[in-house]
Amino acid sequence: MSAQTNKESLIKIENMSLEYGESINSTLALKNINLEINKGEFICVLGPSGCGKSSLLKCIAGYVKPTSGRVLMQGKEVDGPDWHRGVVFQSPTLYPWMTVNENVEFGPKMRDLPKTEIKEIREFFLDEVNLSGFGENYTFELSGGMKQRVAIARVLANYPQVVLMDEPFGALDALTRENMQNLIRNIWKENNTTIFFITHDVDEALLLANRAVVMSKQPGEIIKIFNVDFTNQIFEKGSKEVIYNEDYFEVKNEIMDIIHSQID
Amino acid sequence: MSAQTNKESLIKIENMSLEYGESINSTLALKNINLEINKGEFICVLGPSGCGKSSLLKCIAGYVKPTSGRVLMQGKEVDGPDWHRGVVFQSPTLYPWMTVNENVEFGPKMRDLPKTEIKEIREFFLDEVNLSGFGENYTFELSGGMKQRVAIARVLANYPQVVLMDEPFGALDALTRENMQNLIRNIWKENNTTIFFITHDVDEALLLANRAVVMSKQPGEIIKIFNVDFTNQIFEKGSKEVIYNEDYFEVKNEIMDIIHSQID
Amino acid sequence: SNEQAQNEGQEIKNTAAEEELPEEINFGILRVPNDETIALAEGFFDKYFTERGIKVNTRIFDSGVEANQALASGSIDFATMGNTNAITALARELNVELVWIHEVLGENEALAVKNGSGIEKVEDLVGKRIAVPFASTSHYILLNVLKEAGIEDQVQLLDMQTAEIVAAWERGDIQAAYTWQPTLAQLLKSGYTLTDSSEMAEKGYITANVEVVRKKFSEKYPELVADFISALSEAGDIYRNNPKKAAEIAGNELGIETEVALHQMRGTTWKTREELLSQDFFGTADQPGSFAKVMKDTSDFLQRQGSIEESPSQAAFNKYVNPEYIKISLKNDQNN
Amino acid sequence: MALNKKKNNKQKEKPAANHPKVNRESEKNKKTKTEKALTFITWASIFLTWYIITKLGIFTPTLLPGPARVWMAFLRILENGYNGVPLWLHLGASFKRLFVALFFAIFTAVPLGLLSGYFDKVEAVIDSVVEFYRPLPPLAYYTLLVLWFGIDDTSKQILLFLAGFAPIYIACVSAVRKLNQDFVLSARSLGAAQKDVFFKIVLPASLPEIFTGIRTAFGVAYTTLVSSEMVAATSGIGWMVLDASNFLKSDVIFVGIIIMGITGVIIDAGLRFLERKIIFWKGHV
Amino acid sequence: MALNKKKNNKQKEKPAANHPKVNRESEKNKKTKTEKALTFITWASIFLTWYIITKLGIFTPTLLPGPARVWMAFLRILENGYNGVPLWLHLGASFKRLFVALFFAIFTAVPLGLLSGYFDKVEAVIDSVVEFYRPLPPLAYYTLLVLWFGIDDTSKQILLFLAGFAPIYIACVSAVRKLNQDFVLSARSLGAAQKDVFFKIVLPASLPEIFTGIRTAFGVAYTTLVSSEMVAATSGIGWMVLDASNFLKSDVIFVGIIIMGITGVIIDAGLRFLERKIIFWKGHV
Ligand SMILES: Nc1ncnc2c1ncn2[C@@H]1O[C@H](COP(=O)(O)OP(=O)(O)OP(=O)(O)O)[C@@H](O)[C@H]1O
Ligand SMILES: Nc1ncnc2c1ncn2[C@@H]1O[C@H](COP(=O)(O)OP(=O)(O)OP(=O)(O)O)[C@@H](O)[C@H]1O
Ligand SMILES: [Mg+2]
Ligand SMILES: [Mg+2]
Repeated sequence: MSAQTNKESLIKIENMSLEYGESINSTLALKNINLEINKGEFICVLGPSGCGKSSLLKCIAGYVKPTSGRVLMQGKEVDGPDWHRGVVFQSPTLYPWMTVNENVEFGPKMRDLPKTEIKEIREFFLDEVNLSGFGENYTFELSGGMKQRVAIARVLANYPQVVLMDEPFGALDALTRENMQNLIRNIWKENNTTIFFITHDVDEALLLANRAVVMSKQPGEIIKIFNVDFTNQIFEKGSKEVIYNEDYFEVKNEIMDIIHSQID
Repeated sequence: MSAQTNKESLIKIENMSLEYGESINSTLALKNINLEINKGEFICVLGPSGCGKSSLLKCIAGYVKPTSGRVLMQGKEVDGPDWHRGVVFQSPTLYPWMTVNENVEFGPKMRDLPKTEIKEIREFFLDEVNLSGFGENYTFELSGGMKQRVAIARVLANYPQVVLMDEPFGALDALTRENMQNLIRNIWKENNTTIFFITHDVDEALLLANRAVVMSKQPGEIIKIFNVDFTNQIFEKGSKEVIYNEDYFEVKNEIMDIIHSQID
Repeated sequence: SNEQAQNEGQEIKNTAAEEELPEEINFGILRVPNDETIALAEGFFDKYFTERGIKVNTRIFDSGVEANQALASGSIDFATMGNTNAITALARELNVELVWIHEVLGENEALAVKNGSGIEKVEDLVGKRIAVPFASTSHYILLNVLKEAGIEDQVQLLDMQTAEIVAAWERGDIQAAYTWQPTLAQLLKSGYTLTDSSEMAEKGYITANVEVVRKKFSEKYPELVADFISALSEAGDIYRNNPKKAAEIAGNELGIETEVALHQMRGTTWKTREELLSQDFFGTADQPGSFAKVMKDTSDFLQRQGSIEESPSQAAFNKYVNPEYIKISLKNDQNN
Repeated sequence: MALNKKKNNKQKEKPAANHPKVNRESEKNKKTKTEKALTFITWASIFLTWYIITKLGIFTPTLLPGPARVWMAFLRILENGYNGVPLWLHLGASFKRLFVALFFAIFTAVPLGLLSGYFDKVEAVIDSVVEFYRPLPPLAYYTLLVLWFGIDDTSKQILLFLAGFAPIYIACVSAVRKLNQDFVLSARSLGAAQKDVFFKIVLPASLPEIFTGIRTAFGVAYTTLVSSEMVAATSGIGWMVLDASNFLKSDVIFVGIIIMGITGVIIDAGLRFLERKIIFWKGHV
Repeated sequence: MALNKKKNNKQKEKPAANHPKVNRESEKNKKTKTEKALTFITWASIFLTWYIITKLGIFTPTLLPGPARVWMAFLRILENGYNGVPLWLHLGASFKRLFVALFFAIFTAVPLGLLSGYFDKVEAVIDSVVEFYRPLPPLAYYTLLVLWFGIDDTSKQILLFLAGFAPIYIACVSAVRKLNQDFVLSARSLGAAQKDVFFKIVLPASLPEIFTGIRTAFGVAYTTLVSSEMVAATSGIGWMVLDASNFLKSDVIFVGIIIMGITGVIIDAGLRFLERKIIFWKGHV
């Protein structure tokens, strides 16, 4: 496992708690979360269903304001959504009344970039997700995996400081999912993106993350953070099988045990 | 891999093809399928998305009539749905206007069994899927995994000759899915049920099946059938890790290669 | 002196009116063979209005009910209606006045009963259903017929329009109805009359079709109101001199046979300007004629029925039934 | 829900992607105090404007009767009835017509609609007829109904029946079409015969849409009520308004409209209540 | 789709669990020959029964005019018009009223509805007012409209406007409520300002429901057309029927009803066509 030291801090979550609803019907979703996300990291979050993973992401994205504590981005408190923090949802929220091109151009257009630049960005990222030929298609003409690739390209086109992903491959079948994992790993490496990635699949987390955060059941707390390196190994060696070694199963079993003990 | 010889044949599919639609817009979904399902087998079907797995199941269930060829059950041609062939769908089709009890009792009631017997059967199978206390609940009060367990109990309550399952755990999260796999394996073993099980997850197939059928992309043909034994090993040794051995990865990689070559 | 002052005032108004004539006049009319229909058909209004650059618009109404709504909303200036509706107009403070009586209703409104119904006299109607268009003159007369017979609480009245009365009659749903021509004629093909409005008029229950004008209009353009009356009077003269010709004109205008039109016209009484100025009708401003009394009686009756909440005073009716315009019209004709 | 809420209570309004339905419903029931106040203020200012305008005497009472006048008219009608008939008898006459019509509409449209959805051949026979008459204005054919069925309640009820039939029929057809086919297939694989499938699966699964259809039907029939009381009625809340129109009794028209508005809202609330009780599983199919 | 089809062509009707939407639509468009024949037979027998009944002379032509008589009346009206006004002018007068009213209804109800869905406070102000007047029978308040706005086209158009406003408004509110919140959130995370979210996301995402609302509004306004032409009209297809009713010209009533039925169906088809063209992505949200 590689040491991650002296990285530049991007996002800092301090003593954050989140409660839904009022007094009687309230749910404590998150309790006392402390987490730092550094530039260039690939963080995966694991935890039993309903533990508050999505809630955590929403706090970072600025969709929900924490009940106590705070989320800082480069020292400034997060206050509502912002194009510096791109979000990829579980089911892609592509706009069906726009073509693939228009979807990808949406962010840059909103920021009033010059036309030529918008076109360049769009072409670059459509190429990045291997969809160059599909610009004029409408999104409903694409398969699930292609849709999720457009959603990723759309977020990347804004050059966000961090990409937040909430189980982005959860709805894809096993084979498409594997392709997408390779794609996102490559994009992460090549563009030196910072990624915060939620999954309920331990394998997926281990194959992608360089830090894996495991959360407790509701109210969600961070139980343990694993620094792992399998993703770099895969990237270097170009194949997945190599990493199915003892190290891998050791970490995996530990995570599984933690989660199982949570479900009981 | 265990030898499977001289088993009693239950279902026989002979030269079956299936075409959807008419002339111009027709899709050849299945081509020249030949398959025999024996009593007590756990058959898993794997294949790329859209290859015709569900279509095959529908032919066996009697929901769709093959365009050519035929499906025989104990020598008699299948002609419409029948309680001897129970079906579990991907998303559980529990009737929300009925309680869990009423859902499970539905099959026996339709067959006009005496009341006391219906009650016994219902109690037995609710116990089998660990839901004894939930009989009076409505199905929308249950979690996804619990729903799927009720659906399984409901099908088993009819004592069908074969249970057909179409990606029954596809919509569940990874952890619940594992529990359900263990449950269905136990039920299969204990009741000596015959199960025909569709999945797109190679691991799931290998962890459950004693025969794994791999299909080609559309039009779906059977490419190869693997006789495997991991499920019995897990059952005997009571743990899953033991089977992650070379044998396992060899079969898994072969299957993966076949499927990947199909997707290209 | 009083009269003189009024005349002077009239002249001042006159010149003012000459200067600024209205762009258009809106008439609400009924499709019945009366003086207004003849005047329209013969173009009698042309010389008074059209040739002076005033556009004449006519709106056809099925009943005085609609005409009242149109008056209230300011959509029309003149309206023809039954005197019961004219009472509603006053009671509802529509700010109009009654300037003309087109015809006094007589045999053209009657209580018809079906052949074979076994009804011989009004008293036999006990327990029966009688159809009548509510709020109409027929409604008023029918109520009085029943009252005179002392059976007003022992019959069931049905609120129906004329077409529906015919349909219900033919189907046998009803055996008695109080209605007017031409519907009445259709009923009488298989029925006979028990009593009619002329019989009731003899007993003092007078009904008539009248003309009301918005006061905003009549006060500003009294000459135009008088001109309107002159045109009607001219049309009435045709009927009085040659009923056949009048019926032919009205029949053509309404698309009905001359015979039918004549029959309908004969069921009513048309009065000349002079007759209308007599004590029997308008009277004078100082000595109101008996029509104001009839209106008051009718109004009181309608109030007792609950159709209107308050019956205007006799003084209000005296003012409402205004003879001035007929007078001006007569004077204008004498001057010419 | 509003998207412009102040930042500091955002979590209450933003639905989790996973639980949108539940959230929205619970939020919907929980109108904030501000919103209740706003609704109150709206109606209060409507009444105030009304009061002031009439007080200023810009319009005659015939054009616009003041609140006091309308209230007096209401009390008068409550006490003496209208046209000698007590108010509750007027309401009773109207609702009898309405409910008889809807009763027959439900008991013909539900089976026909479900059968039409179930069997294409039944649909081929019925559907185009319904589609043809449905958009027709009731007043256009009311005269024919009067000619054929007389002036009594029959023709009125048939008019209301026709108004109510189409929405229920259409809702039933669409319910069966939208039916999750797996419900039917699973039932048959559990040994259910055609009859059982129809009564135990298709019918209950269609109930939510049937109920929506009934609510729409009630609304449409209610809207047709006044038309139906145009001919040969001497009772009924619709006739009362029409008769008041004859004599330009604007205050009575207002009373009638307010009574109809309130009873309409009450009946719809009643139907919603019934729906929640009977179709407790709604939203879980 | 039918569940009782013969076994040997089952695969055509049984939708795959995975593709129910696609299947059903394509099936719906492809009516089988039998079904078309059945629809034809239905109408043919309606006409035949009509013909035979009138031929037998059981009813007077006033009660039930024969097909020939109705056809003659149609030709007469086509040639000479009705009441001296050509048929196309009657239709034109009615449709002018209808379209002016719907135009204003769309351009007020859509913004108000979307805003109501978007901002709870706007809804608190408007919603209860709409909910109150919506179930009211138009004839109940038509007299007031005539008193206030006169007997000309204004009051007719306002009546039709009110009829059309509510369905569009309600559809818009519900569209925004049903809106996938992730659309809004993702847009904001892509840098869209409130205004952009409203115009680029909320509005287009609501279009399918808005269109359904417009179709409903058209239907409701069409149903109200005859009522609106009750007062002081001398043209319009609705007035034609009412006038024919006054003189019990049953043949003209039939002509009017058939014309209204057919134009109603045609306009709805036109709206559906527009919908398919404009909202090509419908069903993919
Ligand atoms: N808008 C909301 N209002 C009230 N409670 C909520 C809301 N959103 C989430 N919750 C509750 O907060 C807890 C955490 O939910 P969250 O969606 O963050 O979990 P999760 O880890 O993402 O679950 P999953 O794995 O199922 O996606 C759950 O108990 C959930 O019911
Ligand atoms: N009712 C139908 N009508 C027409 N084509 C159909 C129908 N059902 C399935 N198909 C087509 O038949 C082929 C096989 O579909 P099927 O659903 O059997 O595949 P599958 O292997 O189950 O796919 P998945 O893994 O996505 O569930 C696909 O091309 C599909 O589009
Ligand atoms: Mg989540
Ligand atoms: Mg499938």
